[in-house]
Amino acid sequence: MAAQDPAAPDLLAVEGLTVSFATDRGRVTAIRDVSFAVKPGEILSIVGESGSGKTVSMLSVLGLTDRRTTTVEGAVTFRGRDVLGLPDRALRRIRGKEIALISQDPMTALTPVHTVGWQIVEQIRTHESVSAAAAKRRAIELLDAVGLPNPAEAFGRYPHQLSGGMRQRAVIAMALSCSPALLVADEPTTALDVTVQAQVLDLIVRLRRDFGSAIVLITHDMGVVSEVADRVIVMYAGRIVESGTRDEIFGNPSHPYTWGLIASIPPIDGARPRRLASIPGLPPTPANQPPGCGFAPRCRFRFAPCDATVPPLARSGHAVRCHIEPAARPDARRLVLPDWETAR
Amino acid sequence: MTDIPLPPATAGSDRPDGPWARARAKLLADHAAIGAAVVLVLIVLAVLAAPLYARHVSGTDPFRSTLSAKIEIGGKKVPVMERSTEGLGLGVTPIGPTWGPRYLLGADSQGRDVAARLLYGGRNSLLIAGSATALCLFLAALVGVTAGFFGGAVDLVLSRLLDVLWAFPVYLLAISLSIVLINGGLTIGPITIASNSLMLPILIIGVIYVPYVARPIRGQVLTLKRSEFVLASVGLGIPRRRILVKDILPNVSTTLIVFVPLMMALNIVTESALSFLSIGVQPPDASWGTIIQEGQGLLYSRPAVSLAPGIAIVVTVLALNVLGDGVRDAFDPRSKLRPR
Amino acid sequence: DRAADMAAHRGGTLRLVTVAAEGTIDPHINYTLKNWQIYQLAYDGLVNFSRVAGPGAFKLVPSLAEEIPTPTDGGKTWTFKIRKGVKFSNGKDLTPDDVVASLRRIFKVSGPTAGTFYNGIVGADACLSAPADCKLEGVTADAAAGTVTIALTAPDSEFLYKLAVPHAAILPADAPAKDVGTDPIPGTGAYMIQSYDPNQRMKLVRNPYFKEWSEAAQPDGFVDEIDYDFGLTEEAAITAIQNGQADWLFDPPPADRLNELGTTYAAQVHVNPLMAFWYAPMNTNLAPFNDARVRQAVNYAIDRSAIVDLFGGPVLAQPVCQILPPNMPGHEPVCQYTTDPGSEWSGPDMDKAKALVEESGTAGQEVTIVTEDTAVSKAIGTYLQTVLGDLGYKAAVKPISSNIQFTYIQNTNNKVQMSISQWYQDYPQPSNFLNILLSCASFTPGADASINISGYCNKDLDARMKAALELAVTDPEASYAEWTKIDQAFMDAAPMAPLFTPKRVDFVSSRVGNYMFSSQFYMILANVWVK
Amino acid sequence: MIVSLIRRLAEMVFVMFGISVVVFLIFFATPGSDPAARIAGRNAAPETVEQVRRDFGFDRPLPVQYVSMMRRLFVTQDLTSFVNRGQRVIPLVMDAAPITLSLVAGAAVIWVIGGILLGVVTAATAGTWVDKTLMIVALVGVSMPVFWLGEVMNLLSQSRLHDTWMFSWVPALGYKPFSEDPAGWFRTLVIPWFTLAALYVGIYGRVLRANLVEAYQEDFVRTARAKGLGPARVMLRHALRTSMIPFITMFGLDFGVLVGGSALLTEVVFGLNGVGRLTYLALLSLDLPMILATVLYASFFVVVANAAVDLVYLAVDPRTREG
Amino acid sequence: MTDTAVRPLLEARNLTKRYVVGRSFVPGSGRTVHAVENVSLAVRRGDTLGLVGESGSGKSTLGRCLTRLYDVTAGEILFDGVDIARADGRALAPVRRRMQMIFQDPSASLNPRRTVRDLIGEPLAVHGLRPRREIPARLDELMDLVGLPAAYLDRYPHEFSGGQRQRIGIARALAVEPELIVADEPVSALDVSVQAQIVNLFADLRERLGLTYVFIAHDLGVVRQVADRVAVMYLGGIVETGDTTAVFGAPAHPYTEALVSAIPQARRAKGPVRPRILLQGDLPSPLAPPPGCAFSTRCPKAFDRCRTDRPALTPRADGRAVACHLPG
Ligand SMILES: Nc1ncnc2c1ncn2[C@@H]1O[C@H](COP(=O)(O)OP(=O)(O)OP(=O)(O)O)[C@@H](O)[C@H]1O
Ligand SMILES: Nc1ncnc2c1ncn2[C@@H]1O[C@H](COP(=O)(O)OP(=O)(O)OP(=O)(O)O)[C@@H](O)[C@H]1O
Ligand SMILES: [Mg+2]
Ligand SMILES: [Mg+2]
Ligand code: NI
Repeated sequence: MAAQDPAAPDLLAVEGLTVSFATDRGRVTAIRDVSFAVKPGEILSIVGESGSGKTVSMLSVLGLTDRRTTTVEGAVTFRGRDVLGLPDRALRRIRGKEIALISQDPMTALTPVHTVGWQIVEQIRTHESVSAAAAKRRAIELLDAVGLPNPAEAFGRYPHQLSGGMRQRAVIAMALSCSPALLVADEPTTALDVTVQAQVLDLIVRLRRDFGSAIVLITHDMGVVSEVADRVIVMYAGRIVESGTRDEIFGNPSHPYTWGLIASIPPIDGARPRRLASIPGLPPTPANQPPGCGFAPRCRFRFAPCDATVPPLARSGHAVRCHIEPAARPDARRLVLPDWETAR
Repeated sequence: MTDIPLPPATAGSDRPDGPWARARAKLLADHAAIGAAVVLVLIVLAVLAAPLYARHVSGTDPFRSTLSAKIEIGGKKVPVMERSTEGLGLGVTPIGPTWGPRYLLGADSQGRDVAARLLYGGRNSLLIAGSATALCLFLAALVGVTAGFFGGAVDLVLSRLLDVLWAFPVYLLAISLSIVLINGGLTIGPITIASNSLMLPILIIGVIYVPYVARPIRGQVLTLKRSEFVLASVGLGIPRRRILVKDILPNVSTTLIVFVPLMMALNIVTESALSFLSIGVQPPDASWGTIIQEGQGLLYSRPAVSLAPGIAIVVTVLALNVLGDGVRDAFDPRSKLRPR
Repeated sequence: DRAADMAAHRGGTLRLVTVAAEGTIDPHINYTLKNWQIYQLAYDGLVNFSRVAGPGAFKLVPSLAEEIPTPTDGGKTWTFKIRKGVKFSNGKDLTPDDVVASLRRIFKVSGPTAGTFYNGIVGADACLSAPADCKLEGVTADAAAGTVTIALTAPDSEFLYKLAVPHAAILPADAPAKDVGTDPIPGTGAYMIQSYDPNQRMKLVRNPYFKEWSEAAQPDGFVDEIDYDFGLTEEAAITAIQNGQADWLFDPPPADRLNELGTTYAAQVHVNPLMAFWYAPMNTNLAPFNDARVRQAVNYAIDRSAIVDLFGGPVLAQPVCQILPPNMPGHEPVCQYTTDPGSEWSGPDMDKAKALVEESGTAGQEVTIVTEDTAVSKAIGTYLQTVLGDLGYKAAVKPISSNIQFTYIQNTNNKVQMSISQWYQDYPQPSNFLNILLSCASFTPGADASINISGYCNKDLDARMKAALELAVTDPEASYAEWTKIDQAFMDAAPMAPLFTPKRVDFVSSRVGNYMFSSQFYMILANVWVK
Repeated sequence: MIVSLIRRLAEMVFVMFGISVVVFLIFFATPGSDPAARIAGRNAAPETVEQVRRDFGFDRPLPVQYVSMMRRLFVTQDLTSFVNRGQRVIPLVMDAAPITLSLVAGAAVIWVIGGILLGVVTAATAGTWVDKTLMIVALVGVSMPVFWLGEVMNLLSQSRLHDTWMFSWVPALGYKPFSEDPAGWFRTLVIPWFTLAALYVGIYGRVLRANLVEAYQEDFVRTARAKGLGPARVMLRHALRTSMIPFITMFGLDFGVLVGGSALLTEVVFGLNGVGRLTYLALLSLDLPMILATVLYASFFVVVANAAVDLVYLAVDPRTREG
Repeated sequence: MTDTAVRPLLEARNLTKRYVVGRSFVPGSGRTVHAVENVSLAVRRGDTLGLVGESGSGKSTLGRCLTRLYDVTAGEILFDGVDIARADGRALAPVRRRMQMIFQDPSASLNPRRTVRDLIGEPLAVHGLRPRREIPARLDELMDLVGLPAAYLDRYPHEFSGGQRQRIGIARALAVEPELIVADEPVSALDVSVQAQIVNLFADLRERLGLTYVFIAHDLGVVRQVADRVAVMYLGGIVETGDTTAVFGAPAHPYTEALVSAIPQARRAKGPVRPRILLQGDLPSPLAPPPGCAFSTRCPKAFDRCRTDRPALTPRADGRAVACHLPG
């Protein structure tokens, strides 16, 4: 993994982001007070359960939420500029050019009625005034770079003519077409088979190396995170519950939810546990948040303060949103992940 | 395993209710649909009050020719049908709108009170459209479900039949059927339907749209048949008939409900079109379409006669369409049902 | 005078319009007034109706025959001397053989009147049953003498009239022995039909070989061309005539335009009486109309002036309560079904009607009135329904398509109790109304062609009609008197309710001049000019 | 390709066969329609009626009559009308077709453009008052019986407002062939076009709006926006292009049905002698040969339209191109 | 398949299932999807067979054929020694009760218009498994078995979360007291934290009720957790079967090898880091399967013979069977 300069200015800084939606059942707050920063060239991974607000947080950074129903509060600064305050036009110059998005489902992310090449050329020519032929040449290069066999032919293909993995690679090629400083990959491998997932992850890591883009990788698979991330943010019910470097998170996971996540993954080798450790219960819906710590209802370490207040989160370093005394955490962890230390 | 604490299953109310109640709640929150429903109720009440209006307000029998009657307006006796006295003295013109209780909208070419006929006509229009809708949906469900569920040869025959009817332009089919039936009436076994019975337009309109509803229903049943919950029932060894009744029909029923207002709207227009071509409701019965048709001969001199029922149709159909949108959104927001 | 007019007004194109064409162009088959009016321009019989306005229009004049012969053999043999020098529009000369072939052709093409008008010719029976090899022995030509002799099985006072209608038009001998459909057959008239497309237009141009031989029989026309356009609605046609885009409309103008025409365009409107009537046949074999009292009650109860209003007012129709129309020989104005019986209808007599119904004890029965689905027919039916309702019956109206209604109401299988119908004369003889509409021979149960719609067969009156027909051969005037009485006698039994005699409204464009109206064939097209 | 072509053809033949049988049976089930009596003419002698019956083959068994009629319609092409004796039906239909085609094609242009505009504008402004107002207007269009709208238009343009600047250009009702008088053709058809299109603009606008709104929930639109494309381009090149597919299906079917004669109400009201009116008149007069010809013509168009839709699909939806 | 002493509860012999797509009433149209080709497998009573493979490799089709939800094109299915491959509705009825299917998408497999009570109670009533008045008690028992409060019986499926719905599906399958359960990706639609709950539930039920499972999943970890034996499918055929730990520990077929190596490291407790094998390309279309070995188009070790001959599933000494031309 490429090392980053910790002193470098943040590429993207998100401060106190809170997003709520107007729905038929009233206002629903999907994410609350989310703050994080992305340094140039780093891979930041956001993990969390379905509905925990991973996608919404990144969409609001890009201004892609529906203005009519969504309220976005907080501050988003990209290269020192306040993104949320930007007029549409200026925002569009950032989208695709400086921040690119790869979305979850390669089956639906491409417009079905245009060829893959057309869609890549469209993006290039939206942001740069180059000739159609030059754009095409560049597109083919990109397709080649993401490892599509026979890129010239793939250029003229329609999305449905490509397999899932090829499509996802085409989406990645498109995202890279303007050499963005930041690549947001929203669960780029969830819809893919394991063997294909491996190919795509490999590609993403390679791209960071070749293009130097920072990457925000959204996923719910702890395995993927451990493989590629520099830093990790764990989200639960619209809030960040833990954040830190990969080593901090995997070496010293400190939030009961993170433990649960790690514990519930069936191991692929070694001894087979008789039962998997699991987190009982279900995550709350945005409309139904408990007043205190969001994880409290499922937490086996829950005690009075958990129901009363939302635990605070440190602004930097290995931050944990939990009322359990830091000193007591390893003991608690041992209850959930008995063989953690030995495993490491 | 009972130790797992369970959060409430869904947001909001503690004891949430079934799909029907959910749809109802959604519908009740739809202001446009509620407004449309109110308009429809008012229209229905108005047409139900037709005899009251005829007897007590206009004081005429809207089914009786009153060619030589005279009425008093502003103290003067005026003939309902006025013979031309100018020039060559050609033509006889019925009285125009008086905006009073008698002949509010004027008279038609038989000297009958148009306002009263409008109300009576509305009864027939709504009755025919309503019954035809019921009939159509019943037949379509029967055909669609049978074809979709039993498949095989049954499906082949029924689908081909639907194909044929589908390629037969609706109005032409309706007209052919009307002409046959109006000339001869209809005898099915012991039942004889007279040629001027309202049953005929109901039957005709009910039948012609069957392919348009049966096809989507068949498609839906085919999808349902392949759906996992039906497969699950099959796997559980549930008898076919029970699967049909318990798993398939309830799901088809919402589609049918969604079709109701839309088909109503369509049927009102179709009925009026047939009546306009004088092969729908037969005189002396009236429907909005027949009044338009009768008014056509007076369009230049007394346009109110055919404008009024036209406006009634537009308002009713508009309300039905708005309500239909609401019902569709409430039951099945993603469906793109479009009967035509 | 005509020659001066010719010099001043000859030329131009006359643009006629009508809602729809009326089928085949074959003059031996087509049985519609619309086409008969056109055939006057293109075809001739041995005799023609004379082309003049007023009562003279019913007078027969020799046309392709040099003169009207007197029959010999007690009225059974007619010998016509064929006019020389007449040419068909294809340039061929007219010969006696053409005449013989034409009369045979009536049978070969199964002309609609072959069995009713021309069945009196010797050999007609064989021709009717085997048209393909029709010999029609009764018709013989003598080329040398230039004559044609027609032998009848019995004297026929109306034979000349039958020869004057287009069904007996003289066509070239080589005219196809089948319905020609849309291919016009050459004729001898002043004009020839150049093309015919029933969905678009019929076009007539001058017959290049025409030389006027008798102004009364076949006058030379003023206009050079006649375009007859099909497909415009009446509304549209009226507007077009008002705007000068068309010259004349065959169909009656729509009711709601009448007032406008009668006031703003009075100068272009011509109203003329017709020899026709609208009536309501009542099925004398079905309850309740199998009781004469009920039929009389209906006749009493009908407010004929209300019905006249439905037709457009008193200017356009005249109430009648007898079968023979005004101007018909034998017509004596009389009305017995009115408040004060006399020569005219004055008002309905509801009391008498109700009394008759009560007497009959039929009140409460169901009656269905079958009308055409045209505005007027339906309106009359609706009105009659009210009348029958007032008389105590449960009445219903059943309008059916105009094209079917006429055959539908004739067939006894359809059990039609009452209907609305009209009858227009083929030729001006009382028998054309009374004998055709009410003779026993016209009643064929179970057939779609049974013109005696009432199904009324009175042996007595049948015999009297036969006698009157025979009398007409020798003493027409006496026979007319007898027809008057027969008319009365029928009305006593009231197998129908005569309603009114319609008048015809012709609305012509402002450029049309020399309008003339013949009661037989309506506006005389040859006399009209447009310049 | 060949297989699907054969399939189409087989389907077409089947459907047309089915329809002709239905029509045939309906006709012979109708009382009061003894064609012989009507062909023979009023007051014809029984012998004459018999003769006509024999000539026209009405005394033969129905299947024989059916076959001979079909042969005359398709093989010898000399089938003639029962009502207008001697009149060949095929040229008649061929003469009427251009009129219907003019009417429907013109209306189609209006309703396609109008429908797209309506759909795009309302989808772009979804939820605002602009959207709501336009949707109500569209619904009014959908709710108006076309014949009534036509009559009101006639009343205004031919009578009430005919002498004002608004409608003084409107010619009398009826059709003017394009080849003879292009300006007249246009002027006579403008009002019928709009009348016929009113319904479809509403329907198409609403369907398109629904599809566009749905497309806006799709991932690919989000991707397009994330690429930095402007709203117009996202709408037109991505959302609209994809949403046009159901639009085209509907268009094909509607166009086929209308050209096949379903525009008869408009034709009747505006006095256009198109196929629809021809069929209607044939039905009214129970003119079986005419009915067969027009109805088969109509079903032909419906089936052809279906096939055409499939072809257009190939053009607009690359997903259908294989297989 | 070394164990011949015990008769398998379920055995498939040369099972083949093809779909014909795009057929119309014109003969000869339509194309054949070779969804399952010539598959043989056996499940002993009390065992769990895991079925893994790429998307579209025919796992669901095979599962549905085994439970006779689909008709099979060819081959035999022996359930407790009786061939049910050709059995019709009537003959199947008793067998149906003894084996059950659980579906991937818990929402799609529950009729949204029926309450839980109705859904679970129906098979009880239809099969007359309990007298009418004992049904409510049995329903409570079933709910308890899958860890749901009995109070939820009168709710509709949409009022439950995914995990809860899957429990309802399981309770319904258990209602008929089956011996065999075919579970088609029962946890893939669930959240990570819920997935483990359901996996545990399967294990518990197996212990308590002595069930036999065919467990379909694409997550190898899950399969390893629940299955005793595993069958790896590729393009409609089985490429390798054997003991789960053995197969995952030392894959014999190149495809299995690639599959196992593709799993991210965090999923491994410890041990040597295996080099990742990155495959090229994707699963070929089942409309036109390649000649020879189905995997030959992507196999890093393929040689000429692989592209012409189809290797048969051959038993090996260690109790495994592998379909590969490479010497094992
Ligand atoms: N447009 C919207 N209107 C209302 N609620 C929304 C909307 N978009 C998202 N939400 C809600 O916001 C919450 C967070 O959604 P989000 O898509 O960010 O979750 P996620 O973490 O990306 O989940 P997944 O892993 O399933 O993609 C969810 O509860 C979702 O229901
Ligand atoms: N009803 C069907 N008709 C036609 N083809 C089908 C049908 N069902 C499945 N197939 C095809 O059969 C093949 C096997 O499908 P199947 O669903 O069994 O795969 P799977 O292994 O379960 O995949 P997944 O992991 O995506 O569920 C696929 O190519 C699929 O497209
Ligand atoms: Mg997401
Ligand atoms: Mg599957
Ligand atoms: Ni004059």
